[in-house]
Formats: sequence, structure tokens, C-alpha cells
Amino acid sequence: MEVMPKWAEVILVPLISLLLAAILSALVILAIGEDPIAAVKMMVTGALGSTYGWGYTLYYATNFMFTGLAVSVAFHARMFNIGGEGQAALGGLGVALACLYIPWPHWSLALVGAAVAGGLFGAAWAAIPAWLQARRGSHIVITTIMFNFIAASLLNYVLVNLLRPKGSQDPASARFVDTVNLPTLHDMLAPIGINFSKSGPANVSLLIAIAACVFVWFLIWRTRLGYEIRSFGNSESAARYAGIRPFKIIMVSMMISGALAGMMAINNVMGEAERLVMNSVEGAGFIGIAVALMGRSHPFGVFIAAILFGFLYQGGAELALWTSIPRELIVVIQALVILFTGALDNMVRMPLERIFLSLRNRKEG
Amino acid sequence: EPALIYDLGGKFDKSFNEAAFNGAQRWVEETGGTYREIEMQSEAQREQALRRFADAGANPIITMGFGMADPLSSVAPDFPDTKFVVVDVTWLEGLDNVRQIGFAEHEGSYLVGMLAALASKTGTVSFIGGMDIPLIRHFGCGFAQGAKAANPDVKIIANMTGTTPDAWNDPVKGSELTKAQISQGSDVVFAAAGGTGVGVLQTAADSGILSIGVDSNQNHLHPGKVLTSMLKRVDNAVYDALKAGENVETGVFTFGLAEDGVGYALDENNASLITAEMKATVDAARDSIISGDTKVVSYYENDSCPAIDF
Amino acid sequence: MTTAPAIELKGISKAFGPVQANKDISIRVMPGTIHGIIGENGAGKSTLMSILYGFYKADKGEVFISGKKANITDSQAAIAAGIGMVFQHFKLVENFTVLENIILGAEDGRWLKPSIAKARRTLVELAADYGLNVKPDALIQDIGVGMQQRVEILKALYRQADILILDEPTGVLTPSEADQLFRILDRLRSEGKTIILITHKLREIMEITDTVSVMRRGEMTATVKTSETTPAELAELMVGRKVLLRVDKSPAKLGDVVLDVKGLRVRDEKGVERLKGIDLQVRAGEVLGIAGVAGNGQSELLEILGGYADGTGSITVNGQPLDLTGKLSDGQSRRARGIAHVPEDRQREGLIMDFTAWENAAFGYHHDPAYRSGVLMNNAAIREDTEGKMERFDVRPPDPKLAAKNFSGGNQQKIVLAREIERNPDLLLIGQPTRGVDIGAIEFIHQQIIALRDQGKAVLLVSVELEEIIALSDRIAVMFDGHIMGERLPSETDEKELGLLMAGITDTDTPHSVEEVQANLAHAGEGAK
Amino acid sequence: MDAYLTILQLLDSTVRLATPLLLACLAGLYSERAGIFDIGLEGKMLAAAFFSAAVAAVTGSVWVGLLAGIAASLVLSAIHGIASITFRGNQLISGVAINFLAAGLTVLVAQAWFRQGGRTPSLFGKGRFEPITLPFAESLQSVPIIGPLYYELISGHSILVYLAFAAVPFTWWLLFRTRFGLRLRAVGENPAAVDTAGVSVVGLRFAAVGICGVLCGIAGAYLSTALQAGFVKDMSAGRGFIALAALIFAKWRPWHALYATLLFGLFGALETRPDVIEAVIGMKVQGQLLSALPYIMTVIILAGFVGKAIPPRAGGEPYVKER
Ligand SMILES: Nc1ncnc2c1ncn2[C@@H]1O[C@H](COP(=O)(O)OP(=O)(O)OP(=O)(O)O)[C@@H](O)[C@H]1O
Ligand SMILES: Nc1ncnc2c1ncn2[C@@H]1O[C@H](COP(=O)(O)OP(=O)(O)OP(=O)(O)O)[C@@H](O)[C@H]1O
Ligand SMILES: [Mg+2]
Ligand SMILES: [Mg+2]
Repeated sequence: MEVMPKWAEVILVPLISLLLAAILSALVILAIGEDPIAAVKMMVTGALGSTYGWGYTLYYATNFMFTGLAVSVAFHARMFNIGGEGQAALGGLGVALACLYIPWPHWSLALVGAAVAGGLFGAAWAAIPAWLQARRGSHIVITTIMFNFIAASLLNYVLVNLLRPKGSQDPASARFVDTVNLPTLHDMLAPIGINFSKSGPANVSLLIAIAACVFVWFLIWRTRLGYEIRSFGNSESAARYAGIRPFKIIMVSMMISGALAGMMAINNVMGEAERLVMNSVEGAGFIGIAVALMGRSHPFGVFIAAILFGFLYQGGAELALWTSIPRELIVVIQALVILFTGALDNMVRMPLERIFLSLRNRKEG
Repeated sequence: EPALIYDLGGKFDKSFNEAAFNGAQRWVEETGGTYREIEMQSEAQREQALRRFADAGANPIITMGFGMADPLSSVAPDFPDTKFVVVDVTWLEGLDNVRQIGFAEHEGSYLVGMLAALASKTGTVSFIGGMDIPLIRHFGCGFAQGAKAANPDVKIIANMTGTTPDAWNDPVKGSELTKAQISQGSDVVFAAAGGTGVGVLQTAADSGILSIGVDSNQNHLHPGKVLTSMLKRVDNAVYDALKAGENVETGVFTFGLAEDGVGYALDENNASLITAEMKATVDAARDSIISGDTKVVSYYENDSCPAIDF
Repeated sequence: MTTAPAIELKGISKAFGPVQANKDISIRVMPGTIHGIIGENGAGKSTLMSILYGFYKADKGEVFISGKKANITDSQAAIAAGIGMVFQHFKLVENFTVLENIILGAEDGRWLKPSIAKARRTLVELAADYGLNVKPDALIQDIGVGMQQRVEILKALYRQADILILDEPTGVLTPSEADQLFRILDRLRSEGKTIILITHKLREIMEITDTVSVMRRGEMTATVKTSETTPAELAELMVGRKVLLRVDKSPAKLGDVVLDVKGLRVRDEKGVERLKGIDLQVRAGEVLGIAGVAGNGQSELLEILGGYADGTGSITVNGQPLDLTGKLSDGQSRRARGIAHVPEDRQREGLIMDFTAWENAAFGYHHDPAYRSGVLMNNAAIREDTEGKMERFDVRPPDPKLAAKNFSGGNQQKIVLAREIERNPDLLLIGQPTRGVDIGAIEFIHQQIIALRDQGKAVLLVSVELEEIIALSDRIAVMFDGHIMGERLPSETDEKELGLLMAGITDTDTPHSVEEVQANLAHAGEGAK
Repeated sequence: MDAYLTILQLLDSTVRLATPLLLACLAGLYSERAGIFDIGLEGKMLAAAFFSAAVAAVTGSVWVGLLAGIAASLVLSAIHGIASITFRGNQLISGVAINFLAAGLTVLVAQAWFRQGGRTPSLFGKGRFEPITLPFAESLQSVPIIGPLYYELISGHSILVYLAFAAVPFTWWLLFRTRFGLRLRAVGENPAAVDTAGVSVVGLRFAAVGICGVLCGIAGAYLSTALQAGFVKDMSAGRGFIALAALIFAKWRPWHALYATLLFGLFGALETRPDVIEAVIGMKVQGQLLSALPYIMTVIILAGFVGKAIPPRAGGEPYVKER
């Protein structure tokens, strides 16, 4: 017996929350002496008004889908994986090694190989905190935070001391060979007659990310493993009763989580930079937490939230290009969006529920 | 209209990017011109910014930092009529619309290293880097060679702040590193660490030891307490490029001591700290480097430093 | 002159979203009386009392205390008006001591030390006065439920409540604990205090109350004098049909030994030995009832049989040994061996409260080939199966898509029972099958257990309800402190004898003092959680 | 004697590095003990660091700055409280939002206010907290063992350091010896018990969140006005998260919070002294490994010596008695 119809819960509540965030953001823009309407216009046209804009929006969104899904899967097992950043960094290493040292005949094979390598590296990096949680009771939140730092040091070492081509002053790996370059949306859409901008970095990884959303949906809501993960996450005592082994669930859910985070690297490392640079993850692991929380750990929610954040990133970049608004404004807008759609949603929901209830009572009475 | 693209640290980093900003400001003041600018916040944005500015007809497009090398090599060929200027990159090939500018940071660092050793009473000087990357080691390496040249017995301590981007913005850690170096005897500290350096200079001033700024002239931050600053005349490079406009000369340029591309800062804030004798010694070394008599080894040559082990 | 009623509720209504939990309820309770309230699960009893206690706010209606209109906006106002309440689900802080729980919210001044010292003195007096012995410095999580309930009552008495509301207080108590509670209630009544008692047990209503109200679907359907009614009449008022208050069963037809336990020892997480060498057998076609005060090892027995505790000794099922440690000792392996388990705590173990009914109906059996298609789960099949189960077990509402938390306790229990019994297990483990369940549902659950037995299955029943044990079992084993104290046939024993065994006293023929039994019992309940 | 001095210096550095962690950790302790999880410690610290430095720079008084920092942190606390207590929102999301909000707003406001690229002007004189020399520190300095200990380690910190250390026994006392503490702990374990005992759950939780705000405010002010002389963007540099880790490490207990943050501080201090590490283990530690060492050590200690941490039972869940 729900008070509100489903459409109101799924569409109306987030929409009104978003509107509130937008209004507040506009006030902030006003306060720093800029024109909010022009700014919003610029963000929208810059991010969504052209295939160029979409190319970037979707590129960022692809990153956030992977990390958002990663956090979500772990969340279903009640594991708070803050380590997406480190896992994605290690995934980048895996992808780079696969691209640098294996002579792939074709990008499609390379993509599969790189995705597997990135996934394995990410999973391995998540497996250690998972094992420590399962066997030693070490709190996953601390260990994953620590593993982010350790990953940064490890990557620094690898890039500066091992992968950096001789003589290069840039702490980055060599460029991957052209055969492993992934087709961008431009390359993919051209054959079917759509002229997509050449410069946007969105690439075939987007399809993998969407496939990952579908995969996670199936995993969580359609497979027995997903059922066990959700059972464990909801009630550890009940899971024990049912014969669901905590060790297995913790390990498996965290490794899937780490693998998803690691696979992000096919987008940023293989698809965009085409080499491994320092700090290639650039906070996408942390944004993934916000995306997962806002998407309520549901793949569809993650998909939408990732696009929203992609929009904010790209819209913000456009603002920074053409105005003197400091780039931190975008961070503030992100904060407001997270706050209103994620944490203050009941502020919108509660009055709405009352309205729907009285509507219903009137109909019945 | 020209465009200026700052590196990740942001234009007010009190050193590298800020020097570029200062150069541009000088050009604005002198000519009343205008320019577009953007601060990078992600790797993906580098190529985006290049293309967007080029599409919009900006010319020349001046970019900062080695991170721009790779994006530039893919964007520049698409805009043959646009001139690009890149600072801290000298190794791109086959791009005839790009002006690549490098600085011999090791030479400048060498001079301030000498000054440090000369000013030190304890015989111990130190270096604090930001993130542990080759460029920073390059700075530290020149510094160590200079210090050794001035005083072969000098003890040199070097620390890096960290391995995450926070390493550039952690003045608290910079401060703690400074104190640690002080307790090991250092009385002159050279910071090449972005925002972290603010903490280094502050703590040095508070603790009564000398510090050395980097990139821009940071002597004014604590008058009488900053021994000198290792100048990297990014401001001049940017100013020159803006002034030359669309006709900016392309090719690879390295600015060392000879070109006044690097050097040490001497102004009213530190005049009392640099004795005539010190100045004479350092200037002699400067001449000797320019003439080729003294060779300062670059860390890049074989990823190691003769004077210090990182 | 007539005295004003101690409590008068007028036209109380309360809705939770679309659910009308209380509809226009009016009731009067005279001072110095015990007023019983009965009704099916979900009838709205707890809601009504929570409103009186200021825990929920009524949508409509008025409250009068001793004839004066009281504005009870929160529990603080209720406490000030002299009302105390023992909730159905205790409101205690698990890792606080008894004393800390008692003074919480009723401290004397800002500093704890003097408050605690004073409370300790008062507590000793109260305890002596009412025979409510508690250990003031024990942690709640370390004491048994019976003891926890004493703490709840002491909380109310400590706040000098004149009106005491008890919501299903005996659901977790042994008969002797319940008797003791009733002696205390009697005592309180004679001191002029007013008591409202919610219970599903008609025996208790008949035994102690002066008047009784019946609730149905949010409405107050009848209020009668206890002396003028009968259990059968009350049951009918409550459920709306005639209810069988006795279990009807034929003599057992014993088959082979299904479960054989020898020298079983189990330690809990803290390393305390909970089962200290248990031997027992259950045959096909037989219900073995395990009686005992909660916390004497019954839970551990069910846990190791159900596959989630480790131990030593030997257990065989149909002659084949069970693993007692390691990978093959988990719940999945147990189910594969034909053991089904209705756990004692349906909300913590038997169900996942946020899952839908159909998801819960597959819980533990999600690997069943009938429930899957390839690697995926066959949700349609599970849902269909659940619909059938809900129909056969009369789960209300029969909606497989409703979350478990939205069913009443009785209906939650039916979902678990349907899941386990319909597996047609060789051995059914069943713990506290009717705890907190209304009489209509109890009747049904009891029938199902007997039906399974009559199909020649073995049933191991653990319950703290002696009445239930005697009614259902073909043989009764009594547990005390991790040992089996003895076995009895239900026809040859009575509650008194079992009660002594449960207190660890085996020479049941010689007379024992109440103090001795109580001291033993207090010791017995310590391990309960 | 030299080694002794080195140890003292190391510990001295430990104390400085531990202080902001300790304050933030205690802040989190109040909040989480009351059942409100707070991953927004970082943001609150950052906001306080900025506002205390900004106001100190403008007014020239560090005390006014401190108050401003606390006020800024309290505003963020209030947002967290309204989201997670009043509107029963997700506490994690609210915390994440606060971190973003602080990271963005500090720079935005700083830029609009001072136009120095998201910095505040440097503080000097009364604009910052100076180290205090305790009585007799100078004269006792020559006394062997005790003298240097007193002078180097105990004396010579800013007042906020002493405040932070004093906050540990105070917190213990408040939580375990007062009525307020009893209720606060209860509300984090079982809010229904508090509610039915006639005490306001909302009031208690807001109080806890408020205390958390005050302590985060002091932590932030310590960063920018005592350790540093001004604000630099992102200067909290992840310390809020480390404090959170320390809180779990400490299993939500005040004295353990002190030990845990001192341990983290010590790791941080050791990282600045590779020479000491080299002297102790007899070989040079590679640079990146040195940076990772504090985190590796934490994981090892956590896995090896610290058992399972059980958070307050009602933590993270909004208190809902009716849906
Ligand atoms: N916190 C709540 N939120 C929403 N609905 C509730 C809540 N508590 C009770 N209800 C609804 O109110 C109805 C009455 O519940 P109540 O707890 O008063 O029943 P009860 O008579 O005490 O049942 P039982 O005998 O099982 O204790 C229920 O059917 C349920 O739908
Ligand atoms: N949060 C809730 N939302 C909706 N309904 C609820 C909620 N909490 C309780 N209920 C309803 O309130 C009624 C009584 O709840 P209660 O918790 O008293 O269960 P119960 O039947 O007494 O179970 P138990 O015997 O296990 O205590 C049930 O019908 C249940 O559906
Ligand atoms: Mg009830
Ligand atoms: Mg009930």
C-alpha cells in the first residue's frame, strides 16, 4: 500500500528536488555577480546542445556509470566501498599493461582484453580489503580509504620508475599503438549516417558501461548470486540462517565492485587518453559514491545520475571556457544537486505524500 | 584574440601558473588587449579546451605544463593556421605551428642551491618537492649540485610531499616537513611544491630560518626571511608570445641562464640577506654556466642525479 | 458519587498513511482495575496504547486521565500524567546496564553518579517490595528476556506510574514467570493502580482482568466484564468465527529414528559452552517438544541442527551423519538433507523484512531447480508458487508483492511455515511457533504441525509455552543449562513438574520452596538474548 | 641524548599532526555516538579553516576568526541535521554533499572576497594562534630527560592543541558521567528507548551534531590559523577521512580516539623523517613506499591487532516511528 503513485515517486520527487537545487544554484551565481540564466543556458547548450557537447557529457557519464555501479553492487551487500578511486587507478594500470604489451590485432579484441585486465586489477585491489573485512573484521571503510592512498603511491612509482618512456619528462606511459584506439561515437555513428562531432571523447566504452548497467541489474535482481548478495546486505543473521556464506558474499560482491571500478579505465585510459597518466581517475571514484547514493543503488538510477553528473561536468567546463566564473561553482552546484535529490528528498516527498493522501481520501470519501 | 590555458594547479598557484597569469596581465596593461583563459580541472579537458579555443579562432593559444604535450600533438595538426605555444614541453616533433618552450630549471636551481649553501650556518640545506615526479626531481637535482658546488661538505635533505594531487595543496604537511628538516639541522629550505610551498615558507619564517621560493618571485611573502626565489620566467615567455601574437615564432626554445629564462630573484625584500660576496660567487657561477665551463647535469639525462639520491 | 475513570479515551482515530489503524475508539477504565484488550494481529491494539502513551499522535480524539482532559503530546507528557508502558518490543538499550536503562530519562540532576546511587537504593526497595529481582549492573544484552521485562516494569514503577500499560507481556515468559508477573499485577491493582493488559492468551484474560475489550480491524467491537464471559465467546468476538481452543490429535504412529543426537556440545561466539553434551532422538511421526526457560541451550540446539553453529559430538539424520563444522555444515547442506527449520526469531532470521513475500518464500531454497532458469532465478515461478502457499496457509493479505515487514506477526509466521512445511521435510525444526501470534493463527499453526507429524515426519519443537508443548508434543524433553534434565510423556506430567525440571530440579517429588525455584530460574535465564 | 631529542621532535610533530585529526575524530564521535553518521567532517573542517582565516585576516583577531570558523562549521552541521534528522534523509549522501559544498564554496567565496585565487591573505600577529611557552619551560630546559621533554614536547604548542587534548577526558566524562552523555549514547543505540523515556530524540541528535560542528570548527581553525597563517584551497587534504578512519579504529571511544589519532600522527611524522626510519631499519626506504607507509601500517595494525568494530547500533538509520 503505497501512498503515492509510482510515477510521482520516481519522476515528480526527483524533478522537484532538482528544481530546488537549480534555484539555489541560481542564487549562488547571482551572489557572485553573474547572470544565472545566461550561465544555465551556456551549460545546457554546451553540454547537450551539440553532438560535441554530448561527446563530453557521455564520456564523463561513462566513467561515473562504472564507478557508480561499483559502489552500488557493494552497497547491496552492505559494504561501503570508498575505494573506487584506487580500484579504478589499478584498473588503469591493468588496461595500460594490456594495451602496451600485447600485440592486439584489432581494437575489439583489445577492448575485451583490456576490460578483462582492468577488471582483474580492480577486483584484486578490492579483494584485499574484502578479505580483511571477512576474515579479520577490519572495517571496509578504513581499509578502502587506505588502499586509495596506497594505489596512488603504487601508480606514482610505476609511472615514474617503470612505464615512463626513456627521456620523457611526463610521468605517463607511452602512447598506445593505433590499433588499440577505440572508435569514438563519431566513428561508430558515421556509418549509419549520423554526423557526430569528432572531438568528443565518448567512445565505444559507453556501450560497455550501459551493458554493465544491464548486467548489474540482472545480477542483483535476477540471479541467485544477486539474491544472496541482497539477502546478506539486508540481514546478516537471516543470511546465516539460509546458509549464505558471509565470506563468499563479501569477497564476491567486493570483487565485482572492484572489477566494475577497474573497468572504468577502458574509457578514460584506453578510450580517451590512450596512455596511462598520473591521477587518471580524477575523483571519478568519489563521484561514483554520490552517483550510487543518488541512484539509490539501482542501475537505472545510476545511469540517470551518471548522465546528470556528466552534464554538470561538461556544462561546467563550458562555463569555465567562456566566462570568468570560477570552476568551483560547478562543485557547489554538484553539492546542491546531491543535497536536494539525495539527502533532502523527504522534504519534497513528505508534503507530496500528504497531497496525494488527501486527494485519495477525497476520491474515496 | 589569444587564449591562455593554465595547468591543473589553477592560475593562482603562487608559482608556475601564476607566473603565466602575471605575464598576461603585463601584456594587458601595456597593450589593453584581451585574452581568453581557462584553468584545467581534468585531463579530458585539455584536448577539449585546445579544440574549443582553436574552433573559436583564438590565436595564439598558449598552454601550460607537460600534460599538454600529448593533447597538443593530436590537436595542432588539425588547425594548421593556429599557432600554439606550450610551456615546459620541448620534445614534440613534426609540429610546425607549435612554439615549444623549455626552461633550464636545473640551472636556476643550481644558483639558488649555491646561495643556500652560502647562507647556511649549519652546513645543512634542504629541498621540499610536491608530488614525486621527474620535473620536481629536476629542480631538486640542480639545487643539490649548486649547494655542493658552493660547499662540498654541505648536507642536503630532500623530501617529497606525497603521491596524490593533494601533495600540491597541503601546506600543513609542507610545514611539518620543514620542521622535520629544521630538526635535522637545515637552515635554508627550497620549496618546489605549489600551494604546499606556502606552508614551507611560512614555517621557515616562523622558525627563523631562510627559505627559497620557486617559479615566481616569492620574496615579498615574508620580507627579509625569504633568501631568494628561483625564477622561471614563464611570465616573460607568455608575455612575449602574446606580444608576438599570431606571428609568434614556432619551433623549440630552451631558456636557460643565458637567455634570462631562469635565475634568482634579488629585490629590496632580500637585499639584506644576500651579501656582496655571495652575489659575486653566484654571478661568477652563472657566467661560468653560460660560457659552458660549468656543466649542470639535468636529471632528465639519465633519470638520476649526481648530487643527491631521491 | 461515582469516581471518574482512570483512563477515558474518546473517539480516537489514527491512520498510518492509507492504513486506518484505529477508528473512532472510545474506552473507559476504572481505577484499581485490570482491563484486558484482545484482538487479532494488526487489530490496532498496540497503536491505541502507543497513542495513550504519547508515542504516536492520534489524528482525532481525546484522552482523559482521572476525569481531566490530558493533552498527551509525547511520552514525557504521558509519564507526567502517571502513565507507564511496557512495549511489545522492549525499548531497552542493549549495551547499557539495568540501572542505566531504568534511570534513562528520569535521572536526578545532571550528574550520573548520584542518580545511579539513588536509583540503586530505590531499585532494591522496589525489587524487594514486588519480588522483582534484577541484577542492577548486568548489561541488558546479557540477561534473559524475562529479566528484561522486569526491567521494563521497574522502569514504569520507578517513574511512579499509576497507570501501567503492558503490551503482550507474557509472549516471552515461562508460565512461572507469567504467574509471578500476575502476582505483581494483582498486588499493583490492590494498591489502586490501573492496568491495561494486551494479550493473545485468553487464559490470562480470564485469570486476571476485571473487564476486557475486543478489537477488530481498528475498531473496538465489544467491552465486557470478564466474569460474565467465556474464552470461547471472546475468541469468537475476536476472530469472527468459532475457534478450536484445544489441539485435536490422534496418538502418534512412531516410525524409525530420524534424528539421533549424541554427546552434542556447542559453544557460542564468546566461547561459553551452551550445549554440554546432549543426547536425544526423534522418530518419524513424532513431535518431540523441548521445554525450558529461554537461554538454556535450545537456541543453540536449533542453530547447529539448522546449520549455523559449530559443535562437537554426533548427529545423524536417517542414519547418515551430519557435518558439525566446516563448509558442509551450513544451512544449504542441511536443507539438502531434508531438514527444514522455522527459526525462533522470524524477523531476524526467518525473513528478510524488506524483501517481498515471494522473495521470502524462496529464502534458503533459492537454489531449488524449480525456482530457476539457467543462472537466473525464475521469479515468475516463485511468485506463482508463493500465491499458492499464501492461499493454502491463509496468509492475509494474500499479496506476494507486499514486503514482509508489512505483514502482521501471525502472517509473517505463516509465510515461514508455508515455506518450510511445504518442503515436505523429513525433520522439521520449529522454534517458538506461535510467539506473539493471535489465537486464530495459533489454531492454524498447530494444525499444520500435527498434520506434518501425521504424514510420518519428525518434528522437533522448541517453545517456552508449556501449554503449547504439552498440547503438541508426543514426548517432552526439558532443557536446563545445556543439559537434558529428563524426558516425560505429556500424559504423565503436568506444568508443575515440568516447571521444576526447567529450574534444574530433578527430584520433582519432594516439595521445593518458591525461593529455591526462583533462584534457579534466574540462573537458568541468564544466557538468553 | 641526540636520539632522545630526535624522538622528542618526532613526537612533537606527532602532536601537531594529530591535533586536527583528534578534534575531528572527537567531533565524529559525538555525532556517531548519537546515531548520526558523518562523512562530512572533511567539509566542515575546510569551511572552518577558510572562514576562521578570512575573518581573522579582516578583523586582525584570531579569536573572532575562531568563532567565525565554528559558526561556518555549525551552519554545515545544521544542514546535515536538517537533512538527516528532520527530514530523515540519507546521512551518507548528506555528508558527501557537505564535502562538495565546502570544497566549492570556500574557493568561490574566497575569490569573491579577496581575489587572491581562493586564498586568504596571510595572517600575522594577533591574527593567528601563536605557540604558548608553558611556565618554567625555558628554565627547566637544562634538567636532564624531563627538561627537554617538557620544553620540546609539552610546551610550545598553540592553545588549541591543549584544548584538543583536554577535550579527550572531558568527552569521556561528558559521555560516561553525565545525564546528557547517558542520553546521547542511548540515542545512538536505541532511539526508541530514549523517545519512550520522554526525552526528545531530535533534540539530542541536534545537540550532538552541534557539538560535532563546534569541534570541526576548531579543527579547521587550527589548520589555517595555528599550523598555518592563512587558507589555501583544499587545505584539509583528506584529514576528515583519516579522522573518520581513526574513529572506527578507536571503536567510537574517546581515549582510544586519542591513541588512534596519535598513531596516525606518528605515521605522518615518521613520513617526514626518512632519516629516522633509515636509522632504525637500517636501509633507505624508497620514496613512494615512504608515502604509502602510513596507510600500509594502518592496514596492518587494523588487521593484526584491532578486532571487529561494532558501530552504535542505531547509527546511520534515521529514527522513524511512523512511516
Ligand atoms: N509504525 C507503523 N507504520 C505504519 N503502519 C503501522 C505502524 N504500526 C502499525 N501500523 C498499522 O496499524 C495496524 C495496527 O497495528 P498494531 O500494531 O496496533 O496492531 P496490534 O493489534 O498491536 O497487533 P499485534 O497483535 O500483532 O500486536 C497494522 O495493521 C498496521 O497496518
Ligand atoms: N513500519 C511498519 N510499516 C507498516 N506496517 C507496520 C510497520 N510496523 C508494524 N507494522 C504493522 O503493525 C502490525 C503489528 O506490528 P507488530 O510489530 O506489533 O507485529 P506483531 O504482529 O505483533 O509481530 P510480533 O508478534 O512479531 O511482535 C502488523 O500488522 C504490521 O504489519
Ligand atoms: Mg501489537
Ligand atoms: Mg504481536
